[in-house]
Amino acid sequence: MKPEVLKYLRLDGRFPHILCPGCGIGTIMKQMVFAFSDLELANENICVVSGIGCSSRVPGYLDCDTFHTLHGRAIPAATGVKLARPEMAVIVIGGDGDILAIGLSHFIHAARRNIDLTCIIVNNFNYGMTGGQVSPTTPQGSLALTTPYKNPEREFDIFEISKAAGAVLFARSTTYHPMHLRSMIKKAIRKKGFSVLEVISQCPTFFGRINRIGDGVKMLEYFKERTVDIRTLKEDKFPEGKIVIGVLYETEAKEFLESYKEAVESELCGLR
Amino acid sequence: MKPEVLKYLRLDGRFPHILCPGCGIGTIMKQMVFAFSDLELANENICVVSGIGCSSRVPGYLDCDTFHTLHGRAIPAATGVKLARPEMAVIVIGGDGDILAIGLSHFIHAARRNIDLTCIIVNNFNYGMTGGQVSPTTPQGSLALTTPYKNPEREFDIFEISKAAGAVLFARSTTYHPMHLRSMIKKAIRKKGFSVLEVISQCPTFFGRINRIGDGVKMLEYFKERTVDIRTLKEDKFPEGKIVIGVLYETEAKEFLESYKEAVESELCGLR
Amino acid sequence: MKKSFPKEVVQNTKRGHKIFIVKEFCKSCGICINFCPTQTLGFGEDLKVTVIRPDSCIGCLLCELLCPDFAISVEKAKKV
Amino acid sequence: MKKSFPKEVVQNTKRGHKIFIVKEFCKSCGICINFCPTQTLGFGEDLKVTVIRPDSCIGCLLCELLCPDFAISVEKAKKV
Amino acid sequence: MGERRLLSGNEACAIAAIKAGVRFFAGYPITPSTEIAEFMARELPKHGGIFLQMEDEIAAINAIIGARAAGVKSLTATSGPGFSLMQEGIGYACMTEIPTIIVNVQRGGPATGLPTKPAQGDVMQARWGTHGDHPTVVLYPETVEECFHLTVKAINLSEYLRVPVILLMDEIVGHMREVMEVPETCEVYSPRKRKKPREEYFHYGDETNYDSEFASFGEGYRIHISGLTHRPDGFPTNDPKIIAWKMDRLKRKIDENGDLFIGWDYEFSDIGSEVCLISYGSTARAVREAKSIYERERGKSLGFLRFRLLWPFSYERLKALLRSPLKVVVCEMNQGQLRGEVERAIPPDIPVIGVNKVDGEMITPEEILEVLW
Amino acid sequence: MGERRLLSGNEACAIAAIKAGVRFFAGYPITPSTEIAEFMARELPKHGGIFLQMEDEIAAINAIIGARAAGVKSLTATSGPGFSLMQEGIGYACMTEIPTIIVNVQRGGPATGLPTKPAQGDVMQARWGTHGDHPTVVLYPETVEECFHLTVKAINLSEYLRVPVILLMDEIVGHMREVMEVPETCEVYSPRKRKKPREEYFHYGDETNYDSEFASFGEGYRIHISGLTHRPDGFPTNDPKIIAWKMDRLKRKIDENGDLFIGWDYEFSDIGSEVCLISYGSTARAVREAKSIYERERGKSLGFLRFRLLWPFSYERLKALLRSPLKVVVCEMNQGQLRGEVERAIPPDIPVIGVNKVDGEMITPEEILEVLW
Amino acid sequence: MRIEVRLAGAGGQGLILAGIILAEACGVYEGKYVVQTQNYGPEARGGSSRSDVIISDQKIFFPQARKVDILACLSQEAYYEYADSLQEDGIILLDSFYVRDYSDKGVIVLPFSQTSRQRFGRELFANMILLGTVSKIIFHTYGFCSLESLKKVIEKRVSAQYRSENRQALDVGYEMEFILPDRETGHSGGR
Amino acid sequence: MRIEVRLAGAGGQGLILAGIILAEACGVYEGKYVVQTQNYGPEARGGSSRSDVIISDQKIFFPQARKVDILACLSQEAYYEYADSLQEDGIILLDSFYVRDYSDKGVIVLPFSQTSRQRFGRELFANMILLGTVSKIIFHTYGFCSLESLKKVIEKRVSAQYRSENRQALDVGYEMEFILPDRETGHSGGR
Ligand SMILES: Cc1ncc(C[n+]2csc(CCOP(=O)(O)OP(=O)(O)O)c2C)c(N)n1
Ligand SMILES: Cc1ncc(C[n+]2csc(CCOP(=O)(O)OP(=O)(O)O)c2C)c(N)n1
Ligand code: SF4
Ligand code: SF4
Ligand code: SF4
Ligand code: SF4
Ligand code: SF4
Ligand code: SF4
Ligand SMILES: [Mg+2]
Ligand SMILES: [Mg+2]
Repeated sequence: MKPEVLKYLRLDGRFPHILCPGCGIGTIMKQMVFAFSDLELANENICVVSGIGCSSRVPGYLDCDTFHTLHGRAIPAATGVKLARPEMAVIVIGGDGDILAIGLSHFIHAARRNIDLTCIIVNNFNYGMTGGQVSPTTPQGSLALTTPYKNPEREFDIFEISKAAGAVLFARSTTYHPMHLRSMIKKAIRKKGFSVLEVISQCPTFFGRINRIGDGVKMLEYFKERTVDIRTLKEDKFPEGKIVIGVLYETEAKEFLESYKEAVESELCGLR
Repeated sequence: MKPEVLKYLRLDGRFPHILCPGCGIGTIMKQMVFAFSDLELANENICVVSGIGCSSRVPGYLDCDTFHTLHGRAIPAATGVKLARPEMAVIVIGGDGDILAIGLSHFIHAARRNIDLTCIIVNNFNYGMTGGQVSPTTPQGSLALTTPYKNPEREFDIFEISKAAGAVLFARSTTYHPMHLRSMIKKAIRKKGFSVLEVISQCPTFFGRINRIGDGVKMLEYFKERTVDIRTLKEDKFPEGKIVIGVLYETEAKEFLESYKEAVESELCGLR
Repeated sequence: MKKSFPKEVVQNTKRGHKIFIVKEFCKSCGICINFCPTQTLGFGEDLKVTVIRPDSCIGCLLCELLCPDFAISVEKAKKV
Repeated sequence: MKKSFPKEVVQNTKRGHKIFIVKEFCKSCGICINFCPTQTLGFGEDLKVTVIRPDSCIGCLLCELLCPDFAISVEKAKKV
Repeated sequence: MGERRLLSGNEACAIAAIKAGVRFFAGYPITPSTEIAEFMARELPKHGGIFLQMEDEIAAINAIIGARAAGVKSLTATSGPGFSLMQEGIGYACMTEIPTIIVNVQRGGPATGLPTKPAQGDVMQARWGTHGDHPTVVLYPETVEECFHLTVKAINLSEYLRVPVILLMDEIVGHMREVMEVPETCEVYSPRKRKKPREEYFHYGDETNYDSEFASFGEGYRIHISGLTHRPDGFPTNDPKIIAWKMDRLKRKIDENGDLFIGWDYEFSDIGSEVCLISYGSTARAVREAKSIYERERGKSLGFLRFRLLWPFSYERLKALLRSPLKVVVCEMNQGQLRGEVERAIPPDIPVIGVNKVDGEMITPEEILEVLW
Repeated sequence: MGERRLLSGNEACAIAAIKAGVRFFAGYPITPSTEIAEFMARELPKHGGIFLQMEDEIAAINAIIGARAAGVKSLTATSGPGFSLMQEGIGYACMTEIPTIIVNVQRGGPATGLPTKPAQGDVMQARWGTHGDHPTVVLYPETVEECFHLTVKAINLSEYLRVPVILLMDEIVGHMREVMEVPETCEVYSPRKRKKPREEYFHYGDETNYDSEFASFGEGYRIHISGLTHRPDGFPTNDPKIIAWKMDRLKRKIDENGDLFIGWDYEFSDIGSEVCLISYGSTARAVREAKSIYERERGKSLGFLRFRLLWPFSYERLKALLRSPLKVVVCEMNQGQLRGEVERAIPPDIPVIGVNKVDGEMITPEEILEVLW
Repeated sequence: MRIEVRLAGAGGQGLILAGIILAEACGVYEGKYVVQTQNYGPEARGGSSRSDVIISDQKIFFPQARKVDILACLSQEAYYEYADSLQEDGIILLDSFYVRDYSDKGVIVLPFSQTSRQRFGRELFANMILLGTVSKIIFHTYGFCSLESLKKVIEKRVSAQYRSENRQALDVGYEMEFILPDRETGHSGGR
Repeated sequence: MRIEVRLAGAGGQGLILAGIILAEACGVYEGKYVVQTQNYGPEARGGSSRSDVIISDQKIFFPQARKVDILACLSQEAYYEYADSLQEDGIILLDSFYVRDYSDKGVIVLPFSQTSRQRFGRELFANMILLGTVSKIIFHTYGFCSLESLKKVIEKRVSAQYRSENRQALDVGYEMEFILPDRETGHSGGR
């Protein structure tokens, strides 16, 4: 691999990473470093923040400032980092459990405040780290270790939630579409304000096995079959049962720090 | 007042209630008991659950089972109650801070699960109980004790969030529209599944005073001027800067317990 | 629990509507007074609500509906 | 921090594309093998990935892009 | 006669809970407790119960509080990070006197720490983790069989005293598998006296004993439950006398019911020996091994004392039991948490030393013997 | 010379924080601490700092941890319920050695309890509230002026030891207003040694002392901070030796830096008297009043000892100081939390009694005198 | 010299602010030791509230008033709750409108709220009128706590928009006429 | 009689299940005291994992193996990590495919994973093949731990779909031929 890319990896004996054979998280990690390289980000200027989970192990392999916080708390921690160091690109990566279950409130409020973060949600449809329990994105009717009678709960539409919360960009990609994934990561990082990227990823060890989809290869094929690129969609509505990839939503809104500074300045100047 | 209504109040010396002069929460409480009466609910069959805040003081005045839980935790506590006593009408009432700040994640997940609760959010645009701090619904640019330079954060659209989360009904009313409010409360209680009612309410002591809107009277006039009934709307889009009241959204979805029982039964029968 | 609603001051109005006021509950917020379409209500000496124009009440119930404190209610005259 | 990427096994292919494999990183998931459009790759004796048909590689990079373990990469032949 | 089964401590705990009447479980997965949730997810529906994986541990503790307030016995299970998050809710259960069971299968801490490694670092937190003065009952099993029996005990104590009861376990106890005979049924506490009629009922009214049934939501009592400091009828108060009454009531639950704990709070043997080894949980198994090696090799006996009940701590009884000349060795997988309490309990002329280990491994018999040679 | 101002304890704390370099506050309103947040919301922007009201206390503690990890001194303020919610985050700060300041202006507990009433019920929680063994530093002021000075001290200790420091206050201390001279500037700790270059830098490398600057995000050190038990370079490990090293490191921070606390950890007078009254926080003011009444009326002196530092508790020094014949009276607005530690510290022949009150009112001088007559 | 002043009434009557102004005037501008404390009901408001100010030449230990020298009550409940806290020869100031039921030992009844309504159209300034009266009593009895000091504090503490009305209210209070109760018979009256 | 068995390898090789089956067979069906424990890496997976089973006639105190009698390693890392835990005259079973580097004292090298691949098309059953072999050793040395007991457990623990393959794998393992190492020279070999 090219040094321009390798320079973003911690190569002092941390690899091979701890993720399972065929797990999609490694693919996401790889496209993150390619995106860093394409964007020519200085290592010193990146801070990658995560909570707890398999997906949250990514920062440990990246050669920049990295912050492995508590389960669910990556976003408030990243908010602190961003406000302390506005010049850094602060990127949050975490699982569907980490960000959408225990961390959901933080996710939504950071979006509402429009904190200038890039939030990558690794959606593998279950809790990988703890062994395949149900998550907010486990499709209704799927199996998980804590839904042995099939999940009776409806799964989240991360897109709808993100949009309603006030994210300025929502994009989706999958681990089967690495080049697309890379371009979505770049888009999300470049976007000022709270941007969300959902990456559909395979957890062959649990979700794939428990639901008899199969190993990494089978799961990628499964993604491949179900994916539709938004640019090829004719209608306004998203087709049922498909994974629509691309930028599903984008808007402009003032980022928090800017709003904060403006508010303070306009009042404080008035006082003086 | 009529005994059919009074029977839902705890009249053993708890009144006058502790709410401030002109506060809208009392009006909501009153319409709740009228709604109970109209629906002919048995006192024994109602459980009203709240968190902490001025709005969360309502249960203490109602003559039924009442549950004043922790700040933000009314919804999980109510979930426990509902699953233990499915035959009871379980009604959550709480403030914008209680339900949408500290309790947001519970709110959204209960909606996603479609727990059969009625959730009344008293939106007074600030934290009343603690003295007028900013809340997730404080309009951007408004004053609060913790946003002395005007709120730089965008406020929530509770409707969008509720809908994205999976609520089966979203309605809005105001304390200026008591009869409308009553009918919305009834609608929300009758609806099977997770239904949300946002009630715009005045906090003259803090939000009204800090933002120089004025006392209870002035605030009600303010609501009156800005309200539009959804039934009178011609277009699809909601007008900017208006309070749109009525049922903004309704859909059908299987309530949690039903889905749970179905899932379990279909699998367990298969096993036997 | 023993139920007892505090003593209400009853005021009959010209059109036969009865207005009940619970002084101990009234917090003098002025809402009923302000939104009564007929200016029937006002503050008394004690700064609590009172009926000042018994002639005009039309029994619209607005005062009862808007009072946040369960301090005023109206019994409409029976139609004969 | 000393940077060092583990030794890579280099395999030249007929069309001039170079395939680099880091055996220690390969977890034998089979993804590269399965999605290689030209069946260039396969498992070796050690159950790790290896080039089995050096003739066919078209340098499409798919294997590199899809490998979750940084175990395979491809240097495309320079166009002359 | 029950069935002989190979079970892990986590499984035994879950089975016991169902046998003791638990019909609601709300939880959030966390190593090394997750098997309890997974077991409940499978088994509860077969008994008409409900399993719910919540969005976090805070939701879990509040949901079980809600379910029990509405009359259904409930339990949750977690580990350190989740236990920390549950503290506010545990305090709420204390204040409102709602019986609840919290199983904490400890891992190495603080923070995320060592998710898969054994530790006993939450002993003091289990006593003092929530804000404000509050009663605490904490049990700690050593074997798989005891996981079963102490779970039943925890549930019964919780119902009788109307307090949350914490079952502390450690990764070893939770994951270790042993064969046990699972009893068909177990003794389940049910209150002796019936509730008063609604007119005479006070939710916190029973002053002199705790064997009276209290009302739950849905029974027509129209009760009010609040986390604000309250009067006997449940409604909030600022009256210093009533506040003092309430706080005292919470304290007396434990102080006045000491005999509930006697007889099983700890076990001991050979206490007249020169040295007494004190321990609890899986560490006691290393101590037993050390004792048997020592006695075999040295031909002298070694005192052994193991706690099943950590809180309320048996200060008085320990003081009466341990008399000089004696040397006490407290073995625990933390930096000396229970040793502090032992020191407080016994006369200062009895030297107390600790065998402490916090490296993610069990204390071995050899490490204990080392301080004895 | 500073300006004389009438300030509440909460305000004095906030002013001190800004003077000591705090530039980030994330919090969540809660009585009786809210004035700190409100003050920060107004004042921080004037000093280029940022105030953020978060969605809850969990977000607040994690945000200040994040900001400090990125180099900006940070503080949050809360009360019991919020303090309980912050426990997991506090443990994270302990584990990752990120300096943070948590102000807990206590209210009556447990649960929602008595939001507007004074209490001192979180003393033990401040020590043991999070899971796992962990270091703790807890300060407790008595006057408005001391709210200022102990806030500065808390920040400096936190920076030096790389630990979260808890400033306990109570409703009285927080809301009471007194006149104090606000110094223009205050002594702010800044590390003596410069950081090593990146190649040689270990984030948890400095073994023998704590006066070396550590790196923050954004300084080019590419550090890794994790709540998993880690190696000196910050990366997780399961190696028992390294785990033991890390846990020991956390413990030694406190054990080996005892002299940091000497001289101000407590104050005392007339310690040779028959009786010694021990107290802290606002209760000490009642004790002082009682002492002056007693001495006036009885013509004999009364010993007085007041803690500014609750944790680490000065067991050894207290033991050396308090010698029989003596009677000790510990006055506190809880059910006897610090009394337990005092008893543990001093010889058992010194009788210790408690004046305890948990009814939402301050202990009065008369109530103290009552036990002395 | 040690004076304990207790200002009591309903939440929202501004008595906490009045206590603060009194404390700051005496503490910052007249060099006394002062401690101000308050007590209020559930969370931030409601119920009866009190604001205590202790003023002394010496360091003040116990911060709450225990033997009140001057007790002012702007509500009936406050009177019921705090009348007992007055020391033997203390002075009680009562609002003529809100406090109707009292035993008249040492009582000065003055129309604080009514005057505010009359002079300023609303009750908002009753607290400052009261404070003017309190300052007069202190000044006359102990020789400190001048109107000037109070006004200096108003300059700092009150937002510009209300300053002049607050100053006026202080003056109005200061000018209210009444007779200090005869410490023997304990009776007095204001008008 | 007390036997300590340690099954070690990589996460995902099914050794925990193998340990459980061994423990249940001996504990429930052959009346022994048993304790089974395990040790794994970060959270639920990854790294090397081990499953210890102690089988005894007497109550077992310390639950982890300390002087392993039978050590089976299905990965090189596991061998490196646990080889030392073997007691003097203990037996080591190694997978011929995954473990290449070992010192050959007391070592039996057998093709567990390769046989699984050959016989069943995947490695999934290597754990049961190994268990068959372990049971044979125990049976021959101590006279208990029959294949029947193991198969009874499989009936209970393994989902219907995999039962027959698991049973077959046990048989295959049981039938593998090897020579128990000569306790003096310590050398042996399998094929
Ligand atoms: C407070 C707390 N609760 C629970 C856990 C246990 N835990 C660790 S990771 C995880 C969920 C992982 O799922 P997800 O976020 O989807 O990440 P994945 O492993 O699937 O990538 C849980 C529940 C924890 N570490 N902390
Ligand atoms: C854990 C916790 N944090 C903070 C508080 C303090 N608190 C009480 S009520 C409240 C917010 C009230 O606002 P809202 O929910 O909007 O209700 P309102 O009073 O406006 O009706 C807060 C922050 C608390 N009681 N518990
Ligand atoms: S458990 Fe699932 S998500 Fe986690 S590393 Fe393995 S395959 Fe990936
Ligand atoms: S503070 Fe506001 S919300 Fe609370 S009772 Fe008063 S007016 Fe109502
Ligand atoms: S019923 Fe209508 S008209 Fe009569 S007093 Fe009330 S508001 Fe006025
Ligand atoms: S609305 Fe109610 S409380 Fe307000 S003035 Fe009228 S009667 Fe009184
Ligand atoms: S570059 Fe393309 S063709 Fe060549 S080996 Fe990789 S996937 Fe196959
Ligand atoms: S995709 Fe990577 S890890 Fe998987 S087999 Fe190919 S080289 Fe090995
Ligand atoms: Mg996941
Ligand atoms: Mg509100």
